[in-house]
Amino acid sequence: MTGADALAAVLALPAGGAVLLALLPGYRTSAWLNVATSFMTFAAAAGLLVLDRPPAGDFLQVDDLNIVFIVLNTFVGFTAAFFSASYIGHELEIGRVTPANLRFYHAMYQMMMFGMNLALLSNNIGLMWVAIELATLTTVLMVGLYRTHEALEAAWKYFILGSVGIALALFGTILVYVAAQPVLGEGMPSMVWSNLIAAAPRFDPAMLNVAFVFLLVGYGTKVGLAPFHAWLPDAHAEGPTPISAVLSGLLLNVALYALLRFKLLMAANETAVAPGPLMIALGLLSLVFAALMLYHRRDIKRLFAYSSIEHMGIIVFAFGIGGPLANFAGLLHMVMHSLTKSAIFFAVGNVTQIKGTQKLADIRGLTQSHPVLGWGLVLAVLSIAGMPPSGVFMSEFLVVTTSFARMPALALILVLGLLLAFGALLMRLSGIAFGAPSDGDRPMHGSLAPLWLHLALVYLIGLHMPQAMVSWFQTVAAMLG
Amino acid sequence: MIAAAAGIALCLLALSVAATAMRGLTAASAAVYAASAVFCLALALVGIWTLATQADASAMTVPVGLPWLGAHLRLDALSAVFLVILGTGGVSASVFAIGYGRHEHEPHRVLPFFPGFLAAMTLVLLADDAFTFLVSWEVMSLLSWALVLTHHRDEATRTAGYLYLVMAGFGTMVLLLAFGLMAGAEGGYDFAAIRAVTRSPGLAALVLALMMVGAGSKAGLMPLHVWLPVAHPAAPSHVSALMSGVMTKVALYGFVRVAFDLVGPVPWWMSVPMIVIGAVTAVMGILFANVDGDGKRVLAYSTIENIGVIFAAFGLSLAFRANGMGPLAALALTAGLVHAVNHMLFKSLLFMVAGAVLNATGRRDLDGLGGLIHRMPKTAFLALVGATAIAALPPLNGFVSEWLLFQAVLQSPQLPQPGLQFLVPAAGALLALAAALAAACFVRFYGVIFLGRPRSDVARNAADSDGWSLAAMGGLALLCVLAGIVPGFLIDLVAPAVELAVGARVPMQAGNSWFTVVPVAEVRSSYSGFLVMTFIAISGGASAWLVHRLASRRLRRAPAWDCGFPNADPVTQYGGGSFAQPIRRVMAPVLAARETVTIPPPGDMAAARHRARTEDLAWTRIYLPLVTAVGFVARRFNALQFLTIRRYLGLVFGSLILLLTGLTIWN
Amino acid sequence: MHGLEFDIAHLLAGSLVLVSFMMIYQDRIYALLNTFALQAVLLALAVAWQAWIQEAHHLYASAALALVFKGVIVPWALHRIVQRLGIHREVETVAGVVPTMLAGMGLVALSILLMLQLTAAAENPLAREDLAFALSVILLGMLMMVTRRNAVTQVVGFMSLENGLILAAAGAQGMPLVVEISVAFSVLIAMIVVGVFLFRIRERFDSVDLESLDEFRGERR
Amino acid sequence: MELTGNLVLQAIEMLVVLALAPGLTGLVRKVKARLTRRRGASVLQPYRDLLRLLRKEVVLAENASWLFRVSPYMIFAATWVAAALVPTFAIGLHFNWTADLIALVALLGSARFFLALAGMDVGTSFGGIGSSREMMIGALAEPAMLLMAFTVALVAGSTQLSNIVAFMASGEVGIRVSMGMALIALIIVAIAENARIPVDNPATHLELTMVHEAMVLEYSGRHLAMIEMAASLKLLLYMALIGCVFVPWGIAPADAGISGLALGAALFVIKLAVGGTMLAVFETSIAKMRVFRVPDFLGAALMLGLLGTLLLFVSRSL
Repeated sequence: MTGADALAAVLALPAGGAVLLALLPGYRTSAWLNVATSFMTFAAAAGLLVLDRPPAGDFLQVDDLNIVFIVLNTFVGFTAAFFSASYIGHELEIGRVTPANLRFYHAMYQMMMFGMNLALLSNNIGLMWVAIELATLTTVLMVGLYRTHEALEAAWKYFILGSVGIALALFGTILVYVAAQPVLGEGMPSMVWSNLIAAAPRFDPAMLNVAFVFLLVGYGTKVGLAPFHAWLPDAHAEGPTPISAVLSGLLLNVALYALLRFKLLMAANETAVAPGPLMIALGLLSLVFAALMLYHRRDIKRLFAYSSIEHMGIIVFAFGIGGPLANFAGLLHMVMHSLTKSAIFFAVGNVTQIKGTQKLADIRGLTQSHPVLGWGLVLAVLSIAGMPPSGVFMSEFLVVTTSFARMPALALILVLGLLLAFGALLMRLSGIAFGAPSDGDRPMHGSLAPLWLHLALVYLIGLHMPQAMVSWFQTVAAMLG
Repeated sequence: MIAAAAGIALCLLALSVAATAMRGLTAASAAVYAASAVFCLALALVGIWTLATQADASAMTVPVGLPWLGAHLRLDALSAVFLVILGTGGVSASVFAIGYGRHEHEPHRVLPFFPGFLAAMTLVLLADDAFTFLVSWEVMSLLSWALVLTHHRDEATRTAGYLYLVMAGFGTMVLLLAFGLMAGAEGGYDFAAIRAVTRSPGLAALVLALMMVGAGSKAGLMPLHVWLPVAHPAAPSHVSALMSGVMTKVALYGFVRVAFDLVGPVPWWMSVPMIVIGAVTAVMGILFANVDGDGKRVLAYSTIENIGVIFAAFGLSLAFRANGMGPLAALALTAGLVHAVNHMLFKSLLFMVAGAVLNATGRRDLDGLGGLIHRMPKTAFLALVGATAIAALPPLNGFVSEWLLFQAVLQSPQLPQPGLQFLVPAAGALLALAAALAAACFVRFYGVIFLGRPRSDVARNAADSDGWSLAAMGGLALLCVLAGIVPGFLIDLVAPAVELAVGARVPMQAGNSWFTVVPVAEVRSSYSGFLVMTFIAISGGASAWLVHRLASRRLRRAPAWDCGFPNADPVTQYGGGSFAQPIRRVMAPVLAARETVTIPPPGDMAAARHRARTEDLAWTRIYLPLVTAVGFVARRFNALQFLTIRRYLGLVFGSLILLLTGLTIWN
Repeated sequence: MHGLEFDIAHLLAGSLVLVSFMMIYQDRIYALLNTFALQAVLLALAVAWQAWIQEAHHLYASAALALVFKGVIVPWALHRIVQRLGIHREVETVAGVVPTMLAGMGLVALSILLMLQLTAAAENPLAREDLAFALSVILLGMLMMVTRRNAVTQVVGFMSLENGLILAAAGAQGMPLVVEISVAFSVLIAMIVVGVFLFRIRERFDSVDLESLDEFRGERR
Repeated sequence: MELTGNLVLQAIEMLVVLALAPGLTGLVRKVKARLTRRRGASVLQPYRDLLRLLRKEVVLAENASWLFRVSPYMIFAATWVAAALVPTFAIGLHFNWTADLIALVALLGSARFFLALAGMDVGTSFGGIGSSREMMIGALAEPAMLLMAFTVALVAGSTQLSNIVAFMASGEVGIRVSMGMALIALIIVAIAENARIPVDNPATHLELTMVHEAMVLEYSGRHLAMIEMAASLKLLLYMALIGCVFVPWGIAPADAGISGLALGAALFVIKLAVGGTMLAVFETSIAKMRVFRVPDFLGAALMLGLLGTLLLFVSRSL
């Protein structure tokens, strides 16, 4: 097996899986087929790590930057599928979904994975745009899966805002092409990443500036940066929980990846406006805003959705600051956030099934009634709140210390936001996890293995990062400038 | 030696894991605590050995933590002093818990965290780079938070835990800033690298100010103390003992490490806020202790007082050091460090006493107790030792460190800055006030709990503590006495750390006759706890013997006299609230004390009511407004969750236009 | 490039902006739909003209798509929806027509200013002018979305925005994937239209006004 | 040999203060009585009282604990050791360096601590009143006393009483404002600490105004004798302290012979007599104040003490 095969497999497996799942009746088989497909995709992606990388083509490429994303993406895709397989049956039993819905759900799951993998592997700004649109549209359909008022409304909101975001991102993409076209000539070469990056210094900076604004707003909507975030909390709260995990853990990253790519492009052109300050401003705004929004949440999934906005803010801030340490921290934070936040949603899925509600006020004393789940949730929330020895702490440590030495005022805002978020999350946590448990629990169906697997990774990386991962991150951090 | 210390920390961590696995085993509790005790003993011995042999600092690097840095660990004299504090406090708390822990309803909420908490504190002391330090620091907070939440069904405990963790998070953030400032943008997180950088005085002062906030919030400096009196008491008592006796010291260690070792020369004026905050903290802390009605909270407030005292000593030391007066700086620092050791001894003892009382009666409120000296005579005796020690009365140990501190204060005329010359005696007056108030506080604490008549049935039927608990308390009481009568050993023990921090030390005390302490020169001052003890024992014993021998030894029991109208109802005794009345009245402005008397109209047979309330001004004037402000802003922002899609689109559109306009102008 | 070719392209792009203004001016839904159809036809012409002058034959497909789908099918479908659902025939505005028009002027000024600053593109004035007009159409479409309450109007606004995108894409010399993009957008629009319709059918909302669709917003239950 | 001599001297001094203390109390009472045109009891009456009390049986409240029985001896011992530390008629005693001025203040604090505890032991309302007020007064008096000690120590460069006295006696000091303030502070503290009018009335048994007497209400027999003795010792201690620091003349220096010691002793007795008389005059000429006025009174002492310390720097830096 060569790298090219692995690359093809990463894309073909989910695509094929989607078709197969759309045809297969019976949710049990499809659930496990979904897991199997996701696992094989992950295996193929992991193969990309060790195998020789195929050369970059007009459409696809594998480089240091996107391999971080693709491995993470397929891994969380796999664990989420695993969780989903143990979880979704109960949703059928209590009548929230129909078998037909489930068939659709599994097919869409692979479709979404295909979209995201394609977006990450694409070497072409046009293809990337198409792939992200595909991923967005499929998740819209997943969010509306339960067909309740709330779910449909959330899906609609997501759809409308997402569509506008897509449109703006497309305009930005067109502008990048227009900027590249005089240099690289007409046609496909002007849309290929590897060409663009190489030729970026000769592009018209003014054109790039305008393009970046549109891309920032367009893909920023997808990342969930405030004030473009409105779709995010509702989409997370009303969709099936495995999808919330995937949304927070993966889709946001994919959009972030797109943003990073364009940031690279901007940074390569010296006369263009520096993307850093814009990203810092949006990052801080998202962080502080989301932190404040955490306080009045009554719905557990919406709570953690806002926390995702907050963390996206931190990551964007870190990349905006730039420099080897901050970029390293941004990458690390992104990986840690994906793992932790999806772990949280795995736990939350179980919690909502046990308690039969998503209302925070009705969830109490989890460490008492369900110690393994409860303490898992406690660990996950502490990790997302930036407590050591999780990897999140390491990245926050790096971001805060380096930024304070360089931009004290900004670091103070950062710290303020972090503290606000910390206070809100912990307030909720002490209500959910401690106290006398509420009565009338239903049995737990969802698997806890993905939760603890993610937690183990997060804490292990916090304690000791494998050397391979370090050098890999350092390369990418250097690449990001 | 560092390998030994790190190894012990690792063992403690492993013990935590093992404790998690032992859930449900009946013997788990005793086994875990016994093992903790052994490990802590080893830690204390490592510390003592390092100090006694004046061994060179030893260091090691473990490949965990920041990947390109690793976890640097180092054991030097300064760490060793605090290691001794940690070890001693840990041994006693663990031994106490062997007995005390039997009464825990949910041991699985304590056992997995207890050894880990000790390990985290050890690692804070051993850390030699910013990352390891902060990770250990935060893990320490985290595990103690879990321990605070042991009795989580209680709403008040949950609130306490929340407040605690938020304040801990705040402190860590500020520490992050401080270390960020020291490490610089390039990220020289290694302590050696931090030490090597020369900083401008302003920068050093800023670092120190941040450290004061960061470490001070953990130690309980005003006005960052608000969590302490709620969190420390909420934990099981042996944990309270560790938190108050040891964890606050670990926080102070963080400060000392930075202020005296890492940050380099500090301008003299930074000592001003330290001394002021320390002295004010001392007075305010003990004032609150004097009026609070909950036994464990009284102890927690008293911790705040003692931290203030220690901190003021550190400030004084810094002032001397900034003026190049090494020996005097050494005196002040010695006073601070010795007081830290002493405070660990008696505060742990008293928290254990409170725990024993809690176990025996199930109550913490002063007004539900009383007369326990009859039911728990052994505990009562040990408690008396603790109370006398903490009240800074000779010949016990609390006095020694206060005395040393006053000696340092008396050297203030040598300071060249007039500001300090004025400030230090004034601060000395505040510290004296705090010491005197501490005596009042512990008369109240001891008198209401142990003396008089029982105020409730549980107090009437209490039984004395078990052997393990008594052994732990007895050991601490013995150490209190020993440290009081032969303080020279303690002073010599901390001397290497002092030398490391300020480059000078107080004279060697070991050779002095009659165990006398001579901090500067004999002509200036000296004190021999041993002789005072001997004299008191001889004169008291001799007079008692003579009186019994030569005069009368007859004794008759009779009802209490009470000026002729004794009341059988124990409620008529002075309780916690009434005992506090004089001080509450006198200090009404700072305590925001209010008394309301409701007298029913004539003819109404209802009882008149008297209510006295005090409030923490830091809480009502700083924290509550802050909480309100955050709540207000959050509520305002919360409206953004409920907009229509059109408005959300409007937001996107508006931002886009804003960015484009900005770009047009920029171009 | 010949002067005439340029002028015609310029004229067509400019008339798209003009039609955008006309759309903002409309206060009747049917008239709005008709105006939108007009814009779609103009877009088709513009794209076809670009196909001709760039000799990019795949653009004819985009032009045809615009003509058939957006010029005929969607306006017709929206007509039906308005009829079937008994939606108010009037356009409900947030800020009134005149202020919206003024804001629109500002937006056009902004986009022209922005695009005129593009120095290096001066060798290709068509691209520059084209982009300025396209950006104006996009911004005006968005303006319409945020200043009109009615769902149908908003859909129209979105489609107008998308017209601007297609215009820009077609104007970019030799840009690949334009057809694919226009197809993708058509799918998107179809979904939106169907969504509007579906919500009505399934959930019996009293109107397709987005404000009432927001009844279940967030946590307000 | 020298050690033995020193020990003997030390023992003699301790016995002397013990012997003189009740006499001082008797003197004050006598003078007060005369001033109010009563004949009053003999100066020796306190000795008789003590002997009588010592011989009587102890009537112990039913729920009194061991602490109640031990406290009198603790209080007595602590006060006696403290009194012994004050140079009365000689300095340079062997054990003078055992404790300094600060320790002396703290030793008195120990005595007060145990007295207050004893007051709470029986569990009566009066005991509590006395203890709580005593601790409040002590809480203010002690810092004032320490500040006084600071002033003196700063002037003399030592907290060691022997050294202070030697320095004061040498006449290098001259007259200083600071010392005057310290003196006033010390007198105020002494009045408060010894439960004299206007802070407390040693003769009253009017329940609500008493402080010291309320604490010892339950004591009888030998226990009461020890406490009375301690009270007398404390009064003597303060007199001696004022005497040795502010009127140090005549105190036998370290190397004095027998004659010097005798002179010192004689002068000491005279100082006590003068002091006792002045106290009595002061007490008769003033009314007792309300309990909650006491803090103001002591606050004045605290301020004076602080001012004394600060003025020291001013005069020094000028």
